[in-house]
Amino acid sequence: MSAVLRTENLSRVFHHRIGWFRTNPQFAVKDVSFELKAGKTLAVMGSNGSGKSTLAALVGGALEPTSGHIYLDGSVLAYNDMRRRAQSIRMIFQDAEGSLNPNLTIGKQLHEVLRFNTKLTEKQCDDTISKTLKRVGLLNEHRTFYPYMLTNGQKQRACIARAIILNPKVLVSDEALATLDTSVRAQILNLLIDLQRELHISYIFITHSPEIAQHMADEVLVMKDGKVIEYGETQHVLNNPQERYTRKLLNAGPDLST
Amino acid sequence: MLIDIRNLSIFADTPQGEVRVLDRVSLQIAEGEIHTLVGESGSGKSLVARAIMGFVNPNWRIQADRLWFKGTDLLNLTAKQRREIIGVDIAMIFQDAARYLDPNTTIREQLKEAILDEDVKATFWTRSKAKDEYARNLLLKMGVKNYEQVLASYPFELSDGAAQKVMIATAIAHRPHLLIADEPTTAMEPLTRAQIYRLLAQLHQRFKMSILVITQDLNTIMQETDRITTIYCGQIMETGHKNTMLTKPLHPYTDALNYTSLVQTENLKPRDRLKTLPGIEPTLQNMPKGCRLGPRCRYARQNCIMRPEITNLKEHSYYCHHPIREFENSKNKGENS
Amino acid sequence: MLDKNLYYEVKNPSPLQLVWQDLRANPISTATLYILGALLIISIFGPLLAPYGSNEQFIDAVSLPPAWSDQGDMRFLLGTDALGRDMVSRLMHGARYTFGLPMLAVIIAALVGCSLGAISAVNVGVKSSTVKHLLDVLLSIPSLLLALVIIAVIGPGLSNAILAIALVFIPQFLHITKNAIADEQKQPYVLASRLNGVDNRYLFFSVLLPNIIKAIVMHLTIALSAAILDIAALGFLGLGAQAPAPEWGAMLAQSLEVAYNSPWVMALPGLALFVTLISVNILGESIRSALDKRLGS
Amino acid sequence: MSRVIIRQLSLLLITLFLISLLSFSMSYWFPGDPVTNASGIPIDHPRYEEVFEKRGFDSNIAHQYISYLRSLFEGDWGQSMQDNSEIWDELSLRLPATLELTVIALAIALCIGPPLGIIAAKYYRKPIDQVIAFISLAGYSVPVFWLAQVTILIFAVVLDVVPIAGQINPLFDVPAVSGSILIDIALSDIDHKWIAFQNAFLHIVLPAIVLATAPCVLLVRFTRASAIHVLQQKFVKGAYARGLSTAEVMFKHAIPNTMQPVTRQLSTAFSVLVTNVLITEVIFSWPGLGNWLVRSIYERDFPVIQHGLLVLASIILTVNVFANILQAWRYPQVRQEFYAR
Amino acid sequence: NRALPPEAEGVLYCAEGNPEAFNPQLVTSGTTLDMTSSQLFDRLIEYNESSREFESSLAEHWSVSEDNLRYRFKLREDVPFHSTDFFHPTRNLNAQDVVFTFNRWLKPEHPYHEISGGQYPFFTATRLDQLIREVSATSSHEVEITLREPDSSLLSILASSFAVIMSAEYGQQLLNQGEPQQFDLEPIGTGPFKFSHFRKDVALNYVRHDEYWKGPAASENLVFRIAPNDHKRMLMLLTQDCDISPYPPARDIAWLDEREDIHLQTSMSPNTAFWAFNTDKAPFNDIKVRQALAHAIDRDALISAVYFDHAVRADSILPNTSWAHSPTPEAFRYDPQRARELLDEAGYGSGFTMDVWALPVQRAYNPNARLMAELIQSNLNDIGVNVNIVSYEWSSFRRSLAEGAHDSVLIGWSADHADPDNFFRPLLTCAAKASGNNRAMWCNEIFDNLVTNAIRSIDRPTRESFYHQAQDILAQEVPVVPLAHSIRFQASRDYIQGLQPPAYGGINLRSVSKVAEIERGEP
Ligand SMILES: Nc1ncnc2c1ncn2[C@@H]1O[C@H](COP(=O)(O)OP(=O)(O)OP(=O)(O)O)[C@@H](O)[C@H]1O
Ligand SMILES: Nc1ncnc2c1ncn2[C@@H]1O[C@H](COP(=O)(O)OP(=O)(O)OP(=O)(O)O)[C@@H](O)[C@H]1O
Ligand SMILES: [Mg+2]
Ligand SMILES: [Mg+2]
Repeated sequence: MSAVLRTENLSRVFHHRIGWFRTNPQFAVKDVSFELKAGKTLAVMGSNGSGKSTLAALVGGALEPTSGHIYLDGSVLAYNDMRRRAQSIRMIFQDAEGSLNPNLTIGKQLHEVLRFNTKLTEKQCDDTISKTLKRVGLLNEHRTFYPYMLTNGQKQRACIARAIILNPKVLVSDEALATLDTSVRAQILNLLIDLQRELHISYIFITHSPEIAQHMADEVLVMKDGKVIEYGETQHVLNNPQERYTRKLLNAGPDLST
Repeated sequence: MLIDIRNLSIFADTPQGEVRVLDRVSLQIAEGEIHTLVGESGSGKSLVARAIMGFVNPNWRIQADRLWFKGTDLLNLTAKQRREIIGVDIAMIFQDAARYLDPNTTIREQLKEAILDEDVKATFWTRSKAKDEYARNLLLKMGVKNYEQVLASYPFELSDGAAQKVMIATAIAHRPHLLIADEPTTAMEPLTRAQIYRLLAQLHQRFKMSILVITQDLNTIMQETDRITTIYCGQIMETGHKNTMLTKPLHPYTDALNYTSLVQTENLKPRDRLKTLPGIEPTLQNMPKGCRLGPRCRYARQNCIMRPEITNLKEHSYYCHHPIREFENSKNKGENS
Repeated sequence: MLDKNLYYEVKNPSPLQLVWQDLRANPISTATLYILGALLIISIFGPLLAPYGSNEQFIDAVSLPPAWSDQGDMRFLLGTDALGRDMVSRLMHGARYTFGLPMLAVIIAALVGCSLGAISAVNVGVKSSTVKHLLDVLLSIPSLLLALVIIAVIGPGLSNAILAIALVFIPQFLHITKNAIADEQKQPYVLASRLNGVDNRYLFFSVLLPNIIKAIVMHLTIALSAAILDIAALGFLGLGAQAPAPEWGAMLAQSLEVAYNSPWVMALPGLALFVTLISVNILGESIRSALDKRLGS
Repeated sequence: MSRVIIRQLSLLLITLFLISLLSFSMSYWFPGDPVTNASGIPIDHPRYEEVFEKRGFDSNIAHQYISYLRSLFEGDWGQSMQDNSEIWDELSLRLPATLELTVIALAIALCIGPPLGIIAAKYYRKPIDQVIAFISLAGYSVPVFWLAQVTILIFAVVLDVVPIAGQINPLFDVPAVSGSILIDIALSDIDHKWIAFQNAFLHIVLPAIVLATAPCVLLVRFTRASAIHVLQQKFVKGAYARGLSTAEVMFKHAIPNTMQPVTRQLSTAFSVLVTNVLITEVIFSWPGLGNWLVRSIYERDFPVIQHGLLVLASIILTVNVFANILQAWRYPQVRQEFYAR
Repeated sequence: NRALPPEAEGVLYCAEGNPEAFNPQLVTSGTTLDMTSSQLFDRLIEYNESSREFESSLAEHWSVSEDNLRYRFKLREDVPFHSTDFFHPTRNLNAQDVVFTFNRWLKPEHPYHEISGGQYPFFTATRLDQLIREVSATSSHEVEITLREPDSSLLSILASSFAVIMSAEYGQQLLNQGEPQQFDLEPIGTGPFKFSHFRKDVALNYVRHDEYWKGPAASENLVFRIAPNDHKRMLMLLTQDCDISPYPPARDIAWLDEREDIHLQTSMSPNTAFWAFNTDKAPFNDIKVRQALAHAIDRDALISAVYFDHAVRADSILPNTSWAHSPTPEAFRYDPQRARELLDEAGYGSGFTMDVWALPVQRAYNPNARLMAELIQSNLNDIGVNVNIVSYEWSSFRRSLAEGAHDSVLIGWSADHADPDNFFRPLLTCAAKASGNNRAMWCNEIFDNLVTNAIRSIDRPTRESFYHQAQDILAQEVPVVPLAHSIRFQASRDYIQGLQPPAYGGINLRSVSKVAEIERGEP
């Protein structure tokens, strides 16, 4: 099976102003290459500021890479090819609340996706929306709800609905689960697992939690200062990490014995 | 008992009328123990802490059989008396420490404010210097090596971890008997998170300080805690020693907390579906009658619309009409719901 | 489906509808709404509603006190001024100058300013922070002073004053809109919409606009209050409306010389101005708190 | 900090440059001859040719601007078209008078506004807060010219406690040296300085209070909003948790933090003050810049308008920048923000 | 709470505007005359209103030659000039000073002739500059004025407030110092008060001239406060910010009169308020239009609304107190019907739009021109004429008027001296048009001849008949519509004593002082 998504030496530089005219270029992501096969999951780990979010934004299309390419199904995906990207790569943000437009109903926000990326009739749109809502565990009524009327979990589901409504190939989630309660998180994880089974979606999971990586990912990519320092099979990376940094990351959790 | 709370209820003013945010909460913390209060967001954990600290919104009504700290009823104290106790015996640290520090005052000044005159033996004119010294020592104890730099900085110049350490330093400046840590590490990086808990554990050992840890996620403090109390929607569900709570919980909610967290679930294969509590938590205005877990509980029956009375076992108590029997408990583990 | 939608629509108010509901639920802000509504009607239809013309003089009824006092005359409810002109009629005609025209000026300024702001924000993107800061600083010059500059150039007079006010507020709205859009564009949901591949039109009208309404509405009330005050101040200084136009500020200025003899001639335009301004300000305040409550600050 | 100051001052320079450009171009916008508009020398005046050349009107526009700046710095501000008095001389007497009134009013506003705002916030939603909030809203809605008249009627005419016009009873033989009456009294060699001070004080009270009203209520509103926000902040709770008393929390933490946005608003309050000083001076016959400017606009005395506005705008901008510097100096967080810019 | 230290005791006089200069020769406004002429200076002779005779002043006595062409004045020898910081006189007044003063406006080669603008409107308007051939010193204290032709108004003019005598020595000192322009800014005279300092828009301070030849003034200090607004002046009088206030607002006269602590003084000072049309401009160059406008306004209504009946209707430009007065009421009768007809005849049946300039200050002859303008506006509206009211600050207002920028103006005239000629030649002759004082821009040879003949004749009946004819021409041509002769008021606090009722141009404040203690019954 060939890769759905492949990145090649993806880099992104930010310029920090330090004077009136001088800037200090900083690589937030440097030469990151990876491959993602259909229906597989890649977890990206790393400490704060290691460039995880930037990588997610690059893949998701929110940022333009300074250099490097993204290949979708083997062909290059241009940064401003919104149409193709929208249909194949979707993002879920950490801040479910903020990523929903407070002034539009959930239904309208889902409709927006369909309107600009498909040629469905109103009726078909309607059906698709109902179906998608049901799939993520929301009711059809929720389409007339405004975001402020939903709980955190429901908002995250609405976000997932928006992400999957176009049957994308890749779903990028930037710490989308970090702020959720455990029980809600479990529900969402179940939902994601189900979706992957049914729709054969590939995931890119940005996460701090080794448990989630362990549970969800086929492969793990560890970043430090924008660079990939470890990349491989989940079991392999988690069970015998090569780098001290990775070990520290993994052990940081509940272990208080030292 | 250091803290003895019996049937604490808090009623909040909302546009829809008065609602009972905390419903007859009872909580006991013994001297020198680390007690963990676990529950999901909005379950009222912070409110319990605030009730002890006396930070409850003045428009809210508090009702309790007792709210004792070392035998004095905190509810009957004047604001001033209460502040004296809080200033000396109880201290609290918060989740996003940097926000609990005044952004426009240096760490040095804020830390020195927390140090009482009694803590340093000095005359009036040497006091400031002595407090300086004391503050430096405190930070050293917290494992802050570049203390001078930290003391001179403002809160927003500190990293999360450093801010939290400063927060803890101010909290333990005068060796309180009780330290309340309200979600001290959520949304913190795992590396820093570990450091903070390690620090708390050290403090406990060194000063025999009692600590009430409030968290959403049991796993984080599993190693150090002595006893665990679970709370759901303002009702206490179960209290017990950590081992019992982890391995043989009697209350369905404690059980659910265990199996939804990925760590504790043994024989869970990657990509397995997780067992979850069905449904979503009710809103404040639409709390179910009786046991608030009722609508989401697998074992719920008719009588769950009555609030269960407390059942006290040895070192263990729970509020449930239909506790999980031990065999069922082990049998269900790892299965999908 | 449509019916069902409609049904739910009724049940689920949008955040902006909620703001409106909050506003209506508050008796004080409702009262100000009615007052301002009445003022608006008077501004538009004042000349039809007023019992007499604004400059109609009753030589037999000079400086009459309001009708309820001993020397009052029922024909002139609020009395007459030193020229025997009916105060009620003058106030009603004056509403157009002191409330209607500033409102028009502000609305025009808002339309122009917001459009320009939107165009510059969407097309040029966020300009360099120095330029933005510079604008900030220049905008800190009070509106009356700027209006004075313009009047100094084009000369005193009501129409010039209105023009000056409108011109002065355009950059403010431009700035507000531009900043609001710049802020808004940092919001994740805007990013989300962009990633949905929506076009610019949709992005602007359906995503950005409803969310910057808050900033604009809030500034509208502030600007309206300032504009009314400025017009009245210009009228008072003799640089705006010229006598005998019944502009309240100009009326006030003229009434000073009779303040000691016929205090009502001075009190009434002042009171009218006060009621108008406080209504606008209270409404602004209520809108602000309702918006803060519903949309967050 | 020095970087903030340098940055702010350079910003000030740029804005002053813009303002001077605006002021310079005004002579072209005004109807009539630009040379006359800038210098006040009418076309048929014998000195016209000389001024024409001095101001670079025989050369290109850039040269004209430079000549304009040079005249500004040389103190050659032209003369009033109305009475041919030197603008610079007149201004140097009038500006101090205006500043005197402004500073006193600002001081009053600062002494009353923020404390009231903080009290209101402390008793948020209690009756005392509602009273303060209403008064401040009402005060915000009273046009200053009306307020001035009403207070004159009450305090001067009916109660007869204060005079109504000017800086001092002119029978005191105080020569106008600086223009600011209090300074002038101090500088003068009259025998009864103390009585003169009292007299000057009586003259300035009413205009200063009237003038202070608008910025004062503005500050009440700003402070109240800011204090309500601050008192809800977590660090206040944090300070209580450290065992501080209410007074300590208020004075050490809540109030300083409340004042942070308020210092930034100081410049807003000041510009309101400047707006109102125009009107107040007219009503109280205060021999200041505002009075002069308003009359000049009325009489289309362009050189005066041009330079008067230049001075007022420059003062506002300078105060603005100094408020920023003050804020950056006191508040590290703000400093940080300024660095980031 | 308003106690003053003893050295600051003095009299506060609220003036209506800034003085244009400290030299009455240069000005026309009554405000400036009030503030300068009688306080700082003296004239050769004075006019006594009660006896209607000329009296000696600086000139002890005078004589006229047979041919009425040479006037000889013998000066006093004991008249000292002011001694101030900026000038210390070394000698008393002598004939050189008189020659110096007269030659300033008479001789273009005089070193001071061009200083301060070189305009001497009063002397130009009265044609004195044409009339006088020469002024010469015949001895150290005797001057002779030689006329080109006889003129019956010369003594009146010399007695007027404009004909003050200044110091030749001071003039020379300033010339030596190279700053002659100071002459009109820091004045030196022989009058009862000395210039101390002046701040524009604030106050003009005088101190007593202790060596004044008539004996020192009653008050040590005299301060003119500048308060252009009449309402403000009235309030200042109430709050004791003023002790004396000229021209209290007519609408307030009634109740001011009732107040115990305010004294009102009145005089029928000869003045006329009139409405002048700019006859240089269309359509006002058409007699019919002017007549129409004259018939369109209801002057009785104006008088009651603006003057609160403290005035009489004017039926001639010449006040009714003058011996040459000849009323022509028919010409200015209120008759809108007739007005419309006349407009129709003139071809303006559909109306037109015009400016009415309203003088921005209160004058004796018109306390509120704006208000009057508004009333006229509504009157004219009835005959289809639209009116814009124009008004700005006094000095620029006058400047523009002199340039003839107006359509019509509401203004007036207060007599400078006792002769009826003062209402004709300065106001309506071609010469006055040239000097910028003819608000109607009207120039009529027959009229000019009549007034010239009148001034050349010495006997009263002849003059009277010339003046009657002149008034008939005015009634026919209507360059101006006379509106009212007002009663002049002057208000003062009750503790002020020695104040004379207001008189012909220029008030004398020499004998005014404050009473230390004032007995006042409980109100
Ligand atoms: N918009 C931006 N402008 C400038 N620098 C940026 C920007 N976004 C990110 N950076 C920088 O890029 C680096 C990587 O940031 P990124 O947010 O990708 O880290 P992260 O791994 O997601 O961290 P966290 O775990 O805190 O979310 C950081 O040093 C950050 O300062
Ligand atoms: N200021 C407030 N106004 C209204 N309701 C409040 C307020 N503060 C807390 N509550 C309600 O009280 C309940 C308990 O809140 P509390 O903060 O104790 O929860 P928590 O368990 O600490 O949650 P979290 O994990 O999110 O901190 C919540 O349901 C919340 O909605
Ligand atoms: Mg990130
Ligand atoms: Mg909490």
